[in-house]
Amino acid sequence: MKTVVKSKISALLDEIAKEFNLLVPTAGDGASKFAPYTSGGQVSLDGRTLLPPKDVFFPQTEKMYKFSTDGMAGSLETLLEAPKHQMLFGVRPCDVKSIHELDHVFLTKGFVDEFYQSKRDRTFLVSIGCNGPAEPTCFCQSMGVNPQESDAVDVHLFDLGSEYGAVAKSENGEAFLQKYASFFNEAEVQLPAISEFALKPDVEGITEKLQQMFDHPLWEEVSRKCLGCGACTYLCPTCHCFDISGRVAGNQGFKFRCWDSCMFSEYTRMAGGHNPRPSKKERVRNRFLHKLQYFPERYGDLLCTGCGRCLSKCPVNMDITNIIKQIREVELA
Amino acid sequence: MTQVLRAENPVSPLVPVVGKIIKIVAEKIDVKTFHVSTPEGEKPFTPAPGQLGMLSILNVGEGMFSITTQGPNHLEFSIKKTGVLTDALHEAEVGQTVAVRGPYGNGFPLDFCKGKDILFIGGGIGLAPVRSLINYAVENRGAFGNLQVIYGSRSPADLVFKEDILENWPKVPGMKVDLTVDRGDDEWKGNVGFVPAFIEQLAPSPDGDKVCVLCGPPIMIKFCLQSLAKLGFKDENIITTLEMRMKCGVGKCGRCNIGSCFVCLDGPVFTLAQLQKMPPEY
Amino acid sequence: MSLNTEALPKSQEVTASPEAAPQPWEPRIVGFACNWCTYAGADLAGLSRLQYPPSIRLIRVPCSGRVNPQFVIRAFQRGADGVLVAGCHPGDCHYSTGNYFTRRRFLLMQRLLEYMGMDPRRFQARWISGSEGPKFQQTVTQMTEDIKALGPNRKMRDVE
Amino acid sequence: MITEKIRAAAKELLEKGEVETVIGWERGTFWYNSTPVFISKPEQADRLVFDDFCANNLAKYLLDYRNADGKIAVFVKGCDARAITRLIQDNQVKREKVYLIGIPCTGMKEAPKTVSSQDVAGLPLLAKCQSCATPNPVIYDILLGDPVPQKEVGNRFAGVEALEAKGADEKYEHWGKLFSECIRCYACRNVCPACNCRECAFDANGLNWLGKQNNLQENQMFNMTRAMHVAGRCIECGECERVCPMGLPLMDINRKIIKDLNELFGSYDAGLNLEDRPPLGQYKLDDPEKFM
Repeated sequence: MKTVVKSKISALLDEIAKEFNLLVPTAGDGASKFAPYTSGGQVSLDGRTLLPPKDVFFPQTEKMYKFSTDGMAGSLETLLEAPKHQMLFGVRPCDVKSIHELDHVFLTKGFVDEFYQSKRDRTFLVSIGCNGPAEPTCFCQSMGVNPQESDAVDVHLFDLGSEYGAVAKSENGEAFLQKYASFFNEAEVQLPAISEFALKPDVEGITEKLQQMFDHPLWEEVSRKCLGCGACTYLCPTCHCFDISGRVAGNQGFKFRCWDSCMFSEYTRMAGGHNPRPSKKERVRNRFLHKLQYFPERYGDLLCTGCGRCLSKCPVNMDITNIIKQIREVELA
Repeated sequence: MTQVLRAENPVSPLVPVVGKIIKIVAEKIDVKTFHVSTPEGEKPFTPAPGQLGMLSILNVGEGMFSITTQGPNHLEFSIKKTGVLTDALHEAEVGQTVAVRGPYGNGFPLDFCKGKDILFIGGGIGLAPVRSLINYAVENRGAFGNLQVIYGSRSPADLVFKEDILENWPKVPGMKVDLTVDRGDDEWKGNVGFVPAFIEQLAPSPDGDKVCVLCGPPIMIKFCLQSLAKLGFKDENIITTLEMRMKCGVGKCGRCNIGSCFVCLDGPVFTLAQLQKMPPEY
Repeated sequence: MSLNTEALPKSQEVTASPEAAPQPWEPRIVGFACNWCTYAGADLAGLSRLQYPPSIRLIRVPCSGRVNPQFVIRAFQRGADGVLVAGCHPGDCHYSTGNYFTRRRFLLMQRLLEYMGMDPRRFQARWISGSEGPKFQQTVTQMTEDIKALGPNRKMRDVE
Repeated sequence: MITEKIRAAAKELLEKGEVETVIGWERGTFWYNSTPVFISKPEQADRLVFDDFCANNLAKYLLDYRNADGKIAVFVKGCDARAITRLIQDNQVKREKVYLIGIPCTGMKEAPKTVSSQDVAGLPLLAKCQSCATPNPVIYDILLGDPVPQKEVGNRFAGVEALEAKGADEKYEHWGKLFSECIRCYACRNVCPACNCRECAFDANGLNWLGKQNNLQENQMFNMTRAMHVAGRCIECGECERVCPMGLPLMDINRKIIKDLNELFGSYDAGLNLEDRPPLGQYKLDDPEKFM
């Protein structure tokens, strides 16, 4: 396997940054997130970022088209720019999985979302494996993610302690390793053992079980402590619901889409005032059923990658692993 | 019966094309029908009956509406005044620039309906989505059996599409239109009473695999379903359309889901048999 | 999201139409005027042919107490260089006590704006009665002078 | 042990049928997560705990029980009790519909870095608890345990004063940087016991009080308006700051407002006394008029 010592990574990133718009996990003053690489900046390749990388493809606010009006007349123009080729470096396997789920949503079922696709197609993915839970709240292994290795990327880096072992996962990845061959050595490597995860929710058969639990009192029970904020959905790497709204200034304006949260009361409220999900019971139920039943029914995958961000930042410790446990404990008549 | 049609848009299914209001018909005090075509006078896109269109006034907002019918060069939206966008639409005049995108949703199951007798039931503005199929059946008269429309509104003044229900449709061979109002007035000679009771009174027969297409306020639907069950209509043959808040129209933005179905993509047309398998969250 | 206040368009560019010759920058002040006193005072200033700078855009409100702190922030966002809230003198409120609440609320608001990095001179409140046309004239003139000295407001401005 | 006492108290109230629900805390995901729990059967009372991690202010949940038939029992620390006093003052909660079980509180602890070390004593107090001025509940029906002595908290406005001393541009940059981080998840609003509007202005569809774009301007609008809306009603429980996923120092804004209210209209601490009226809900004829 090709290996690169960790101390050489910043030199490698400097080189890459000459070619690509390079995004790396950054821990600055604020929350850790993927941000443009600056030489000597605060790159943080340990653990996962607080903010998931979804905004690289699906920004929190994204302009779609602009318009101008003149009395009754008007015109519009699409604002879809092809971004520069970019590299997302240091994505953890849980987040790689989440990008795969976002691909399902934005690129399949009859409609392709060009705003997402234009960025997705131009992004080179480099993942870094974990040899165990990066945070106590991690549970990716239980959600079918191999914490050590990702396949749906261009290049994967194994964490071998003092160095990374690099494997190309695509043709572009091969070319990349060729191009930067001077940074790598060839070595026999032994992958470290994966350490024990504290949280191990069992999702075997959960979709089928939930199909019979829509009216179960469990939802009333678990939703009581929810505050109805959007912290879980905004930090979730897979949550992808959005709103389309506009901004008008005089006779000019633009329409944009922005993240929205199914936990907000106005999310499903219609113009006449009717709301199909009027209280937090329905909203919490929809969130968890979407993750564990509806999405698997529609796309064949759970909409949770076990990154643990929601349960680490939820103001009231709403814990999806615990809810999964409670679902399992329910005895259906 | 899921038929997903690709939106005809140049760049993205989320970006509309510019259109123009070419005619406005005041149906009743708070309902107007807007005829929309492109600035060149063409039809923005060709929807199947029952499909939806996203209509916007650029500097106000966007909303999903059923396309109540179409002509060779235009689409028609019948819109009740309920919020910010619909208020602005009601203020608009002929010539107003709008933006449209679509068509979205599955539409009515035409192949399933063809060759069968059809009973259309509408309440209030609920006739709007049904009208797209009625007009399709009228235009393709030979492809359908007998047609019957049962339509009710609160008062004679609240009846919409008066030209169709009073003039056009009753003249179509093999087509019958029965009207009822909750409260009559001095000039009203027709039936007075709620739609469900009127259905039972008319007692249309479900024989010959008759299909019933139903749309109206939720409370009316609830009681109509009971009446239809009494008359012996099968759940598979009762078809209705649903309404949910929508933003993208292409099954991505998330909010219009009922279970794992998206109303904007897999709906808005569902049979009662399908609805019974879905969570009652609409 | 960026904090680059330098990236903001120069106010001249915003106000001037492309054909016209560049005009000297004039402040834009949004004034919330109570219907019963200040609006009448402004009316009197007009009737009396009192000259004051055309920098003020008056918005009539039923009472100075109607003015929500959000109005003030929104005005700055949308391009105001200064905001004035004006109403009846204490004791004269058409609704008896509205302006007493205004007084507390906007004393606090002004300090919060200052804490957020705004120059407090950009946000003013005044008591102007229906008979005080000259006071309205003076207030607008003075505030325009002050803001001219401060220059265009770039803070909290909506850059999009 | 306090946990035994609270279990016994809850059990007794439920067994006697005095209350329909007890709101307390239970063990969450890990030993350092204690989370709100709602107990309505006596046999569930053993789920209740009171430890060093019961940071959640439970007062907020009373808004969910505005229309409850029976009484609701709530465990209250000093800050929770102040929040409930405020809610009673705002007519959001009726005093006779709540049963308050007071618990003197020495402060809650930060979560440790790892799950394994169970050294509770070595953990620092939460920021919000370090400057707590009311460790003992100010309103209760019964008090479990003995009142704890008030700590020396020093000048709680020191941080505000340091910021005030900065130049205007420096301040603007400071806040701009922070507000740019805000993801507008509204956790601060939703956790806040002073945010008790039935419909928040920011949720009102169509009125467009706040654009949905996430940008500095709209984030400034949100954060400043939120602070103004809780002015005079903030009880300094610090929950907004604790729950902010981005770690924004929101109490620096709330405390600034409290400091100004004290300076302008006389000393006032929200939620200490049922009879007090909030400073922005009243006026004096001789209020300062400096810039009017």
